[in-house]
Amino acid sequence: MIEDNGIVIAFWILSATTIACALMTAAVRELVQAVLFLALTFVGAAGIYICLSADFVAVAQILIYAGAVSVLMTFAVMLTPAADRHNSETIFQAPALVLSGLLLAVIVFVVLDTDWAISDAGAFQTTAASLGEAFLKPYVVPFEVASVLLMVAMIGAIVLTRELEEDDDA
Amino acid sequence: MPHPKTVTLSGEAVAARLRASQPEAVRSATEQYVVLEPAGMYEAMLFLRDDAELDGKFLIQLCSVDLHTRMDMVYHFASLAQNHMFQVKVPCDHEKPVVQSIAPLWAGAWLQEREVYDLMGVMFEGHPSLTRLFLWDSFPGHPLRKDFMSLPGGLKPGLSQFPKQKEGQTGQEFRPQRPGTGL
Amino acid sequence: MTMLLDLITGYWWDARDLSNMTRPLYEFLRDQGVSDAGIFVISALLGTLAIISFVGAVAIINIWVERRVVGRMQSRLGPNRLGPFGLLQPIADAIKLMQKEVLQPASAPGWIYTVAPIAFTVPGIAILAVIPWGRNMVLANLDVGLLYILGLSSLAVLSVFMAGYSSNNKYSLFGAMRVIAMLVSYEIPIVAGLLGIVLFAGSMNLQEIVLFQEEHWAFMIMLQPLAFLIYFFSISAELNRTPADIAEAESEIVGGYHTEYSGMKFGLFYAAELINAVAVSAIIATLFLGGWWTYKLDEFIPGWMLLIGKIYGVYFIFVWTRGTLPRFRIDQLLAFAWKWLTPMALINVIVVAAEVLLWNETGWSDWFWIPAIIAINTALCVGLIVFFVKVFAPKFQRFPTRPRFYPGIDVPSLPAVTPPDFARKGGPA
Amino acid sequence: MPVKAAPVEVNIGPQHPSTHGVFRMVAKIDGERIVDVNMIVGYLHRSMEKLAEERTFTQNIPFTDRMDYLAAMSGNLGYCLSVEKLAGVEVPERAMYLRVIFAELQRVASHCMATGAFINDCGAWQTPVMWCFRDRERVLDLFEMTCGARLTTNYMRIGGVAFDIPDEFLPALDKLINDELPKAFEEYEELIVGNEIIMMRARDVGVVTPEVAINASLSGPLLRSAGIAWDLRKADPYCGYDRFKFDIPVGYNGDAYDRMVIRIEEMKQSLRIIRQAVADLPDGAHKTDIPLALRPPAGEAYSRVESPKGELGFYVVSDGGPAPYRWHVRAPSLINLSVLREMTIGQTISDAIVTLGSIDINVGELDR
Repeated sequence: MIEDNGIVIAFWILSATTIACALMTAAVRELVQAVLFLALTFVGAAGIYICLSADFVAVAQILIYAGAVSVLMTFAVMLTPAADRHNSETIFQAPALVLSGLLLAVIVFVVLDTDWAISDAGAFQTTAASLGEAFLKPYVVPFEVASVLLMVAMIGAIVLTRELEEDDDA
Repeated sequence: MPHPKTVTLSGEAVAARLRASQPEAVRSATEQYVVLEPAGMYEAMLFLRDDAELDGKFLIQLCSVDLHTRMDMVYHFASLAQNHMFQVKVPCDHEKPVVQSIAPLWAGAWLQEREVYDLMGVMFEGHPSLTRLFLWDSFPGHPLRKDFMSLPGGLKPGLSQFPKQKEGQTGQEFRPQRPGTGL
Repeated sequence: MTMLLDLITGYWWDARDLSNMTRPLYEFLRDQGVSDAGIFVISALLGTLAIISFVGAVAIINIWVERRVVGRMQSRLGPNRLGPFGLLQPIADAIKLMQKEVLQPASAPGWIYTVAPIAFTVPGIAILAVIPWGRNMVLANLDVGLLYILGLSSLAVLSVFMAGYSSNNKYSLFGAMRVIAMLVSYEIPIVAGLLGIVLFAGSMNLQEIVLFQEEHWAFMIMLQPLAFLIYFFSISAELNRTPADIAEAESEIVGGYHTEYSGMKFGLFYAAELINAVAVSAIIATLFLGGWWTYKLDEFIPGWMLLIGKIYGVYFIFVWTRGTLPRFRIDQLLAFAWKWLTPMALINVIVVAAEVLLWNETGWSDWFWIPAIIAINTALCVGLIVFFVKVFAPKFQRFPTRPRFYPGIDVPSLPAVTPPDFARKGGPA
Repeated sequence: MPVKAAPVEVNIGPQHPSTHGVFRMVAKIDGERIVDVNMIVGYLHRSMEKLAEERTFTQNIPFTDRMDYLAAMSGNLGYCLSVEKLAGVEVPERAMYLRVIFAELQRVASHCMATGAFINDCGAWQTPVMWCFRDRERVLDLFEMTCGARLTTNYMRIGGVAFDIPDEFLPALDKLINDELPKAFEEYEELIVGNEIIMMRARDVGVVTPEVAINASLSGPLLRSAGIAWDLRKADPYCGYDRFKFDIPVGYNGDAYDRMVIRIEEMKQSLRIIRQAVADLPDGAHKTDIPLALRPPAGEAYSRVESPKGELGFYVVSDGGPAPYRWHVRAPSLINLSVLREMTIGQTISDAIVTLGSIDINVGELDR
């Protein structure tokens, strides 16, 4: 009774927060504020994961997205040389609008089209262990491919940002 | 071999050495100091710095003295390797004092010339950034000059008599006080 | 002795485990007809209240502890006027801070500026929720407790960035940038260092980690000395404590991110710093020093008291380093994270993985493996540190720490130099 | 694609924890690197050189306290020496020894302060400063015992010193220089000299080469750190410094670390000098009687002493009147800053603070 109601209330609060923050991310003119709203969005999504008793995913969401990714984004924004730190009017507004409208349509279509069946498998006891097993047993190849991809991306970033002349600070 | 104690070179000796290479540079010389011609002072200073015997590589200090009728720039040089020092003066006009800057020769002169410009109003030709050092840019006048804020009633700057000295006293009546004795 | 133990065991007055108190509460509420869910909500609220009051008390006490201990180290007295031994000084400080006017930079984004100190305080409190205080005495027994801690501690850094960015002050922005750079670097050694513990305990649940230490009769610091050192240094960097307090570096960037804060907003930063230090001390005490378990001692002394004792032991080390060490430069600090701590932590993880694998596969008893692992890992710790110091320690041009002595003057006749170029273009722009 | 940002101007000072007074550096910073430094001084300018022209020679002594207020005795001594040179006043033996004792005590006090503040600039959280204050206070206690003042002592007089030492001074001095201070210096050495963090922070930071040091008229520990054994107490002995045995500590690299080590060694050498001076302290008058209405003959004199900051010189011109016609101070704090720009450009902002701390400026003397 109260369990169900509690979950429902929590879901609505979290959804409202997440969506509001997501909207603010797009609406706020200042990039750093947008990143901060984005971090809040991530936290809201993590809350929704907790409602789904996926505690590992929720905490990983906070650790990686809210903690690391948004920090990296702020870092990137702060390092942008001589860039206007405010969202200004650009010619890409119309295509962006069209694109996001299409995306919304696709998502709505998928949501309406899906047959939302409730699984009877029951919750995991420890999600972390199950996830680990899944990564290292059935999905080991995609997992490794993803790590190789990240490695390549990292090396590429280093090569791109490396100064050609010898830098004086070691 | 450096002297065990700093030797003050006489002005005549420095003048003689300087005249040997630049006869026009020296205006006069006394026991204490050499007076240089303002026109050729930069080359003379360069000689003072780079000469092996005079070796004035170390600029001890520079300052200026307002003598009411003219300004004197006073430079003290030393050779650390030979441990001697000597004094050089460069006179300049009182109303529009301009001398050549030695900041391109000594890095230590950079700030001191700014100080002299700030407080005495001496302009330095060739100084990289001749701006006021201590006072703000809009400060009126140069305070160390004797004619800064001319005093009313014929009073002169400086102390003409001792404090508490009355008419007819020479000032010698005042004795040193001895603490605790009431004397 | 045993009779006395039997007499108190399990009853609500058995203070060794405060969770015993919840049983009469549970029975009372059930008799009143409250449903199980209601009881859950009420007990959760009570537990949260306990944690928050602990945090409040800690913030008040630690101001006194820190000032007093540092005062002793600096050969002065510290606060000693208000109340016995100056104990009331923090309260007077708090009253003063509340009365002060809160100034806010006019052009700062207001909501970030206001939210930052609050957001900075929350993680420290929230971390304490998963700390096990006794065998049954844990507010939120999360299976991913360790990850939860890591995630929250990185959120605290984000709020520091918010404070620095919104202050609209160059010094604050410097502090914010330094914090971000430091977080990006130090998150890796922290996570990699703690991986070894997870591998040993086979769980990220903090209670499980404590139980692992109890089962194998060894503190984790013995099994993982290197991880302890890595974690201690990295977390002191994240906490902004010397030798890594570059984010607020008083002598360089005045106060860093909290330069523009005043009144109780600054007070929140000040208190949250102490709360975070205590939260981190609690993590270290739980992960490395056995938590509430201490070699049978926890049967006589309540485990939570032991834990508090350990927390303050670790906290004292934090205060000690703060009172003693100078600060690194930021590039040195980042280089230390990337070139020293990260490789060390990765080597540590590999060695631990091999050990755990062998331990599980051979099936030999703990009496062989625990001393063996302690020996191997201590040797690894010492060996790695010596190796890194020998190979990677900074080389200076020449290294005499003593000056030369001359009985008289000695000046070589140096060539005349023209002054450096700066003098030509110098002066105000 | 190198990351380049527009330089940011940051004001370090005039109100900043590490500028040792109201000194202001305007630094242009690219990231953490300093591109350009401009220094702005004068916040403490009191125009002492002008004020001195309206006061008698004796009345000017207190001004010298307030120039380098951390080394008031050295300022007193330098000024009195210059007026004595101008007026031809002889100083009794006992006064010379007392001057040496107090000048060296003042050097210990000033170097204590400089070392503590320097380590504080390296980021230690107040502890070294407090420890150094503790030892400085012990020295100031002796000043208070002798002349009643701790900071602005006004102790030296033209022709001697103001007061003879009280009876309890020598036992207290003996305890200080033979017991307390050597122990304190050992503590400093253990804590500071071998400290790896301080080495990392201060080694190869703020380097001056010997050529530039001489060209920029640097003096004091700054000059000695560049490897030049130049100390006016040896090179141009005043007050009978040639009677005492002591060594000049000289650095190798000319960096901030060397300056700090040199200061610590100089404090030890100062204790050595004080021990010899106390052992030979002659009896007799502590002061020559000069007329208070001192009218030195017209002329000029330049005399210099080795103050803790460097070469402190006084150039006095007299026109035969009761007040100096012109009085110029060669302030080491100002002249040592001549190459601050060159020393800091290219370093990080943290290093700039360390460099400034190692120069050991005193704004009272800088601005006068």
